[in-house]
Amino acid sequence: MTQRIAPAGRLGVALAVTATVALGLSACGGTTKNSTDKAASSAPAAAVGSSADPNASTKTGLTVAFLPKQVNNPYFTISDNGGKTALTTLGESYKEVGTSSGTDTAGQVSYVNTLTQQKVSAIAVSAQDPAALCTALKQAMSNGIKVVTYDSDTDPGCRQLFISQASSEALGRSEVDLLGKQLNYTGDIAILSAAQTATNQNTWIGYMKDELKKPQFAKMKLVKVAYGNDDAQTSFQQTQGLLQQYPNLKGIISPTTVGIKAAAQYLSGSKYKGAVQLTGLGTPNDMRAYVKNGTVQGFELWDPAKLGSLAAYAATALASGQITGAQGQTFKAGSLGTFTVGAQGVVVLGEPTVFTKSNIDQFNF
Amino acid sequence: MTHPAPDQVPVLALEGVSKSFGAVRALRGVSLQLFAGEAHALAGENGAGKSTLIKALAGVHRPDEGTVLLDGEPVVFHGPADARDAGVAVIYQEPTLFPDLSVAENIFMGRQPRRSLGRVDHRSVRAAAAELFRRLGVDLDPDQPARGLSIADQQLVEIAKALSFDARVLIMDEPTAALTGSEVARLFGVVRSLREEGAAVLFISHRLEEVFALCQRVTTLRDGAWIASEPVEGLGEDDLIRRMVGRDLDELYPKLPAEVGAVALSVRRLTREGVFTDVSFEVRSGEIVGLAGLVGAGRSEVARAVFGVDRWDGGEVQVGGKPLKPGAPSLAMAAGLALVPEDRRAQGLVMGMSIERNINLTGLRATSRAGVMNRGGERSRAVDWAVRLQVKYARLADLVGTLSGGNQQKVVLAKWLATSPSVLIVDEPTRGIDVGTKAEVHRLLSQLAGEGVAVLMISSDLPEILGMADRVLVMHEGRIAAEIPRAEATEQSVMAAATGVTGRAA
Amino acid sequence: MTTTAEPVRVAVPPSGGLLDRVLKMRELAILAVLVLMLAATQIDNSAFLSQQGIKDLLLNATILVLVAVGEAMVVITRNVDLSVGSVLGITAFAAGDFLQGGGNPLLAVVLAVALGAAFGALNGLLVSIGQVPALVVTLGTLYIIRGVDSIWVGSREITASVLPSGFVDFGHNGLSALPYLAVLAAVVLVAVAYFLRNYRSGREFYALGSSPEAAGLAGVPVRKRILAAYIACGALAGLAGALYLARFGNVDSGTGSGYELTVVSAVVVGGVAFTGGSGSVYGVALGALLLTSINSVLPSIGVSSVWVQAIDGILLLLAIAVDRVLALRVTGVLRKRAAETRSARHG
Amino acid sequence: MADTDIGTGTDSATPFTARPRSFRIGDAVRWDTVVGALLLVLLVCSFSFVDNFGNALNLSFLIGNTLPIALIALPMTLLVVSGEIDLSVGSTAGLSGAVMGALWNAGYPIETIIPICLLLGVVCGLVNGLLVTRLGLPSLAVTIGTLAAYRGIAQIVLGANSVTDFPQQYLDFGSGRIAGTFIPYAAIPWAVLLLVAAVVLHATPVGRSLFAVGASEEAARFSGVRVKRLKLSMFVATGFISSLTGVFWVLHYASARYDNATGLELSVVAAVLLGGIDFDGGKGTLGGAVAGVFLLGALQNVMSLVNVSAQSQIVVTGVLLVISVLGPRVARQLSVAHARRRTLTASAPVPVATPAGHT
Repeated sequence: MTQRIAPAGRLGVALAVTATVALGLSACGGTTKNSTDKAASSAPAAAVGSSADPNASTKTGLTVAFLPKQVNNPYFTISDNGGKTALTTLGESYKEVGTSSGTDTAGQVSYVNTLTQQKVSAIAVSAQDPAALCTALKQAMSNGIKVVTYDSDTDPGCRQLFISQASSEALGRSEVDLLGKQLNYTGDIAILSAAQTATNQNTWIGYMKDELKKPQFAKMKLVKVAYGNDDAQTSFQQTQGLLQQYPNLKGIISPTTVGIKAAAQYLSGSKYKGAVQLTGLGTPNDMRAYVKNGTVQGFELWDPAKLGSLAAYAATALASGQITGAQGQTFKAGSLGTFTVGAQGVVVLGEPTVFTKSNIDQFNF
Repeated sequence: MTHPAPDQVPVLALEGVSKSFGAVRALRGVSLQLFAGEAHALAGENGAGKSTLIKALAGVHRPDEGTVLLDGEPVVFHGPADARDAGVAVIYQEPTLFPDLSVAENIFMGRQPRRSLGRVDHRSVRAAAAELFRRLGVDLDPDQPARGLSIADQQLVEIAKALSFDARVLIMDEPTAALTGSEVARLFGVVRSLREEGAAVLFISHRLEEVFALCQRVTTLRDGAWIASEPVEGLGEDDLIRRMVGRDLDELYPKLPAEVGAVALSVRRLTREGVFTDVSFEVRSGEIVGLAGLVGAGRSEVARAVFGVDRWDGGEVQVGGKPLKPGAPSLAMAAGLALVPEDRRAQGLVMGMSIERNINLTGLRATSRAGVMNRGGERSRAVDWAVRLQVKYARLADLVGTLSGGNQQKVVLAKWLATSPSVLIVDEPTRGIDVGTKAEVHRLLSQLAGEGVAVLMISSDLPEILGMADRVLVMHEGRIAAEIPRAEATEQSVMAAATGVTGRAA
Repeated sequence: MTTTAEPVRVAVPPSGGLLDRVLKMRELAILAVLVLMLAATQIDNSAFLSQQGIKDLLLNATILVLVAVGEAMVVITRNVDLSVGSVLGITAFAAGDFLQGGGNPLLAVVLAVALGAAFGALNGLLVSIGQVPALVVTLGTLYIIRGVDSIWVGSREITASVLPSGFVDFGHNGLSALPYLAVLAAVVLVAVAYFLRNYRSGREFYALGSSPEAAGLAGVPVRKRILAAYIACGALAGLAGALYLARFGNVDSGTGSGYELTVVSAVVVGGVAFTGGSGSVYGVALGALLLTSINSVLPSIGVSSVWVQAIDGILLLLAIAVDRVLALRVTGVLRKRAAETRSARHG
Repeated sequence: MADTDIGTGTDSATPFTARPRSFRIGDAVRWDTVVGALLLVLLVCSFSFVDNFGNALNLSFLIGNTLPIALIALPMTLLVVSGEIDLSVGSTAGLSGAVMGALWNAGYPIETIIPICLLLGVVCGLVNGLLVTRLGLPSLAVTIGTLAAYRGIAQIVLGANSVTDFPQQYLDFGSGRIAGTFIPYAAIPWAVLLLVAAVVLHATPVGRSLFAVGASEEAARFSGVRVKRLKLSMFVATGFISSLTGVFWVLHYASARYDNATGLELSVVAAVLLGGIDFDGGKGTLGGAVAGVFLLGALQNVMSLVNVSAQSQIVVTGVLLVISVLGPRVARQLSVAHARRRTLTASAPVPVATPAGHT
């Protein structure tokens, strides 16, 4: 009586067969990237239903939920608190939820779903990924929830308004100009970015590269783009690597508050302090010690609190039907003044402020 | 060689000690006295309660009833460490050492001599270990790691450990099973010198000639009960056997003659480097071939290789005339081979599974239709074979671990006989089971041979080999040393071949 | 008192400390790979081994060495502690919070170590009392401590500006190429190695990992030793937390997350096997140095940091494969030698 | 007829008695029914007290978010029952997602890409399986190594970009629901796989052999079970399902990134252990594992709905994990001590302080 166990032989064979059959099937043509590459839905989703009525009264008792890229991140805490103060002045209720890691798209999607469940009036979200939230955000909008993105945008079709801190172009180009002045336009420079997949970082870097093509930057060469993944230790070691790989590096641009802080900490503790210029986007409180000890001459940022409150005003205006997100519409944002909706539903906060030794003490965020 | 005066206080003693594990009553009201300077033998069949008694003395088990007396005073050992601190040293047959640490550290672990600031004095640890080995007359390097030591050397390390804390009681559980002639002589030398220094020795061995050569007093146990304690002098070997076994031999080894058929299993020049070399033998259907030899002679390794658990480097195995591919137990089973392994608890049974599932582990495909197992078929197969082998169990779904040793062995046999093999290899079939079940197993083996099954029986129990085997093969250090037909097979002739001292007196 | 049995004298080849020789070989192998890598990088980029370069290499390794040495003590007893990353994070913030409130730096370090030891005791109690697989319990405490850390810290953050400058300078200054932190880590490393080599309880860690049953038989207090190993591991993770604060000057609620896998890799690459009872903390320190140097070598030879994680993983697989082959060969040699001596003895 | 097998010197050298395990089988079943009951209680309470938990939309979100863990929990249960573990499942999923994105950018048709990704999963499983079975390396150390290696390769393959423009009908399958019900489309293949896994584990020779190998590998080998081949195929199945989960992840979140499914392995291990699968192998049921997965999933969904912060959710998961493992063992120790005390009442009632042999 033979007793042969072919335990998982059959399982293994089954798997291989399904794979090869599917492979064969696909030989006869299939949906490829170019066969389906109709324009990604670029038009901003118009607010459902009612046309804009600019002078409709602002409703009260709305709930606006802030969903930052990462909870516990000081930059977002300041901006969301800005939104909170704006909402309380308008008599709305404020709520903040979010993931503890900056690259947990699955977590951010589940939060959007939860907010849709809780039927909040509007969501202000800083997206970790341009497309990952789309299905969830569209679901929210189809349930009548207004969606505003701030700080980091999604595909235009997945939201009604994008509150841009400053035009990406202005940011990208101004950081290069700032560094150029500090190096009087000569020497190799490098960029220390955040996560490789961070959309706003990549757009700014694009404009930086374009700016460097201009004649006055002829003698300034971008030698490397390094990624610190918005983690202090990795950014630290990346800065080290940059300086070791390019001993005669003259300047570093770090368009992320985490990156610039780590680079400054490294430079101030090494022999490169003062020899290598550092600029980029940073908060005054973080950078005050390094501006004072001469590691950093100047850097720029917008006021995150203002960004948060503008997002709050925009969301309330949408929820009260004053605007629908179409180009040209205007809405009042309390003390910030009135703002008009630009192309593709983008509302720009304004020019970034440059912080130097002289004015850094006037700011506290 | 002084005999202990009757009023002398025993160093270590047990008084009316009983111990049971669940339903199994291992010891029933046993008393035993160990006197300084005296070697005391503990005789008894497998499963008579010897090991439980040792563990009671060594503080591993707490007796359910009765007391342990140290120098006449009742004492409670909370663990092996208490017993060791009281001067009791135990040498198990397969010692438990620290494989990753050096031999010297094994000896002094937990008691290393220290120098200033409480630091371990490695130099004196090494020196003391070397001195102990010199005293034992052996050349072991103190820095040698314990991993890879032969069983004989491992035992030497345990004995050195006993010497190192000047043990007042030395308990040795079948120490000579793996030793060659000269190693046994050396061991006895050490025991004698320890006795002269006043240590009490408790010696357990199956080899009665060793009991008579070394010990002054012997206590016999049977089925967990105390039978007798008497001086060795004036005691005949047969009286001792009768006390141990309680019935005469042939009732224990009911071997019926069976007509021998064609060759069922043939092994040609089987070799596995460093383990066994050039092993050739045949087993015919209806024949019981005994495979004798010392522990570590390579018998189990040959069985594992033939059955396919281990690969072999050279040679050929044929079952029923067809060659067998190496290294695949499932192919061997398909060819009609079955192996009841040496270690029942680790190899023979899955302790965490029920009786029913253990029996069916060899017939998973047989009891399933279209790949899916059917409960009914599985249950009936298990019940059928459990009843046929008279396994005493409450419910088939009970864990096999709850059964007694004898019943567990029957479950292993049931598991393999259910595959109706043409060749059955049994490795130490009756180790650690009670006398009653032992006789049943022997009757079963003899009955199987009668039905034409070829049986290869590996055993270290000489009476079992002599009682059951039609032909006796003896292995010594990985080679077949002798082939002795049943008529000429005696304890002397087999032991001579087993210890490689062919011709010369052991 | 001589034994009556005549001693059998057979010249057995002096095997010397075979055990130690194997261990030394293992450590030398890591050292060789490390030196080779650093030399190749230096050839490619001369600024690599500059004074600043060496200082940075040592600074990067100090934190990992401390945590890996603590972890090694636990792995030697055949257990594991996955919660070290969370412990590092919470103790770093605790020290920072204390300093922010004007506490003196030395007390802050002591506080971090004590807090770490407390979490270590929690792990030790859970593992030794419940006799529960250490991986699962410490996976649980990893989550618990990380959760408590984020609830307590919230979005607060310790920045360099709030720390006393002396503390932050201590974080990156040193005597020429030798940073203070590295000296401190070296002192701790030598102390632990000395304890494991020369103290009874240290040897009992190895005994416990090599064979728990034999340890019980030899009277080793199993539960006490496991508890001690976890307390030491927690304390060292706490110390590493304080040094992290000094070195990076920036701690938030995410500090240390995911660090445990790097620590376990350093321990395994360093030659301490999961089966327990073997390996040395010096090997682990070299393993940690090797892993962190890769993070510095790659950027400086222009390889993008994308490759770092893949190389770490492959290095770990190589280390355990080499260990396994080495172990098999050593056991073979030992068995062959035992067989020779035996047959030689009574041929 | 006394027999002293248990703990005899001749059998196993260790004098420690084998832990009396008479109620282990009962104990394991008991634990996973406890988890099943907990899940039912949680669902009933949430339906009634937690507003907008019960509607179709939220339930589909719950199932959608828990599906990746539920998918990988199936092969992981079989693997843990056989006494092994695979921590590289999250990275395998990430790698298959990254390869899917890279090939899509290179213009390959999606019908070719998906089988290639599944084949890639099989290869990842093979690497783990061969290292564990042929070289005899511990599966924990191997899969920590491949966790880093596969994630690193994913980073190399896809690097900076995230691919989002997959064909709409696939995206709909990934995230859509069967009209009118709360069942996501993707739940159907999962249900099929659950059925297959349940039958394999509990009703086929393969499953019975897995339990035997987990409980005592040597005894299984001596009974003719091909242990190496069995474990290898379990690793391959885990790799295959992980890559399938990677494909589902990309379609569900409409974005292929190298860091997809980071940390998924820890959630799967937590859920499987919570479901009563014994970490040392040989015990546990698939029903328990699935109950564990959905208990964790439902708990996280409910906690977010009642605005419990993400951080405290982490604490709850950690506490549950420790209880799921400590609970049965401590309970057993109490009953063993109790049983021993009962048998000892005859003689001096002295508590036995046997040194704790560390299993």
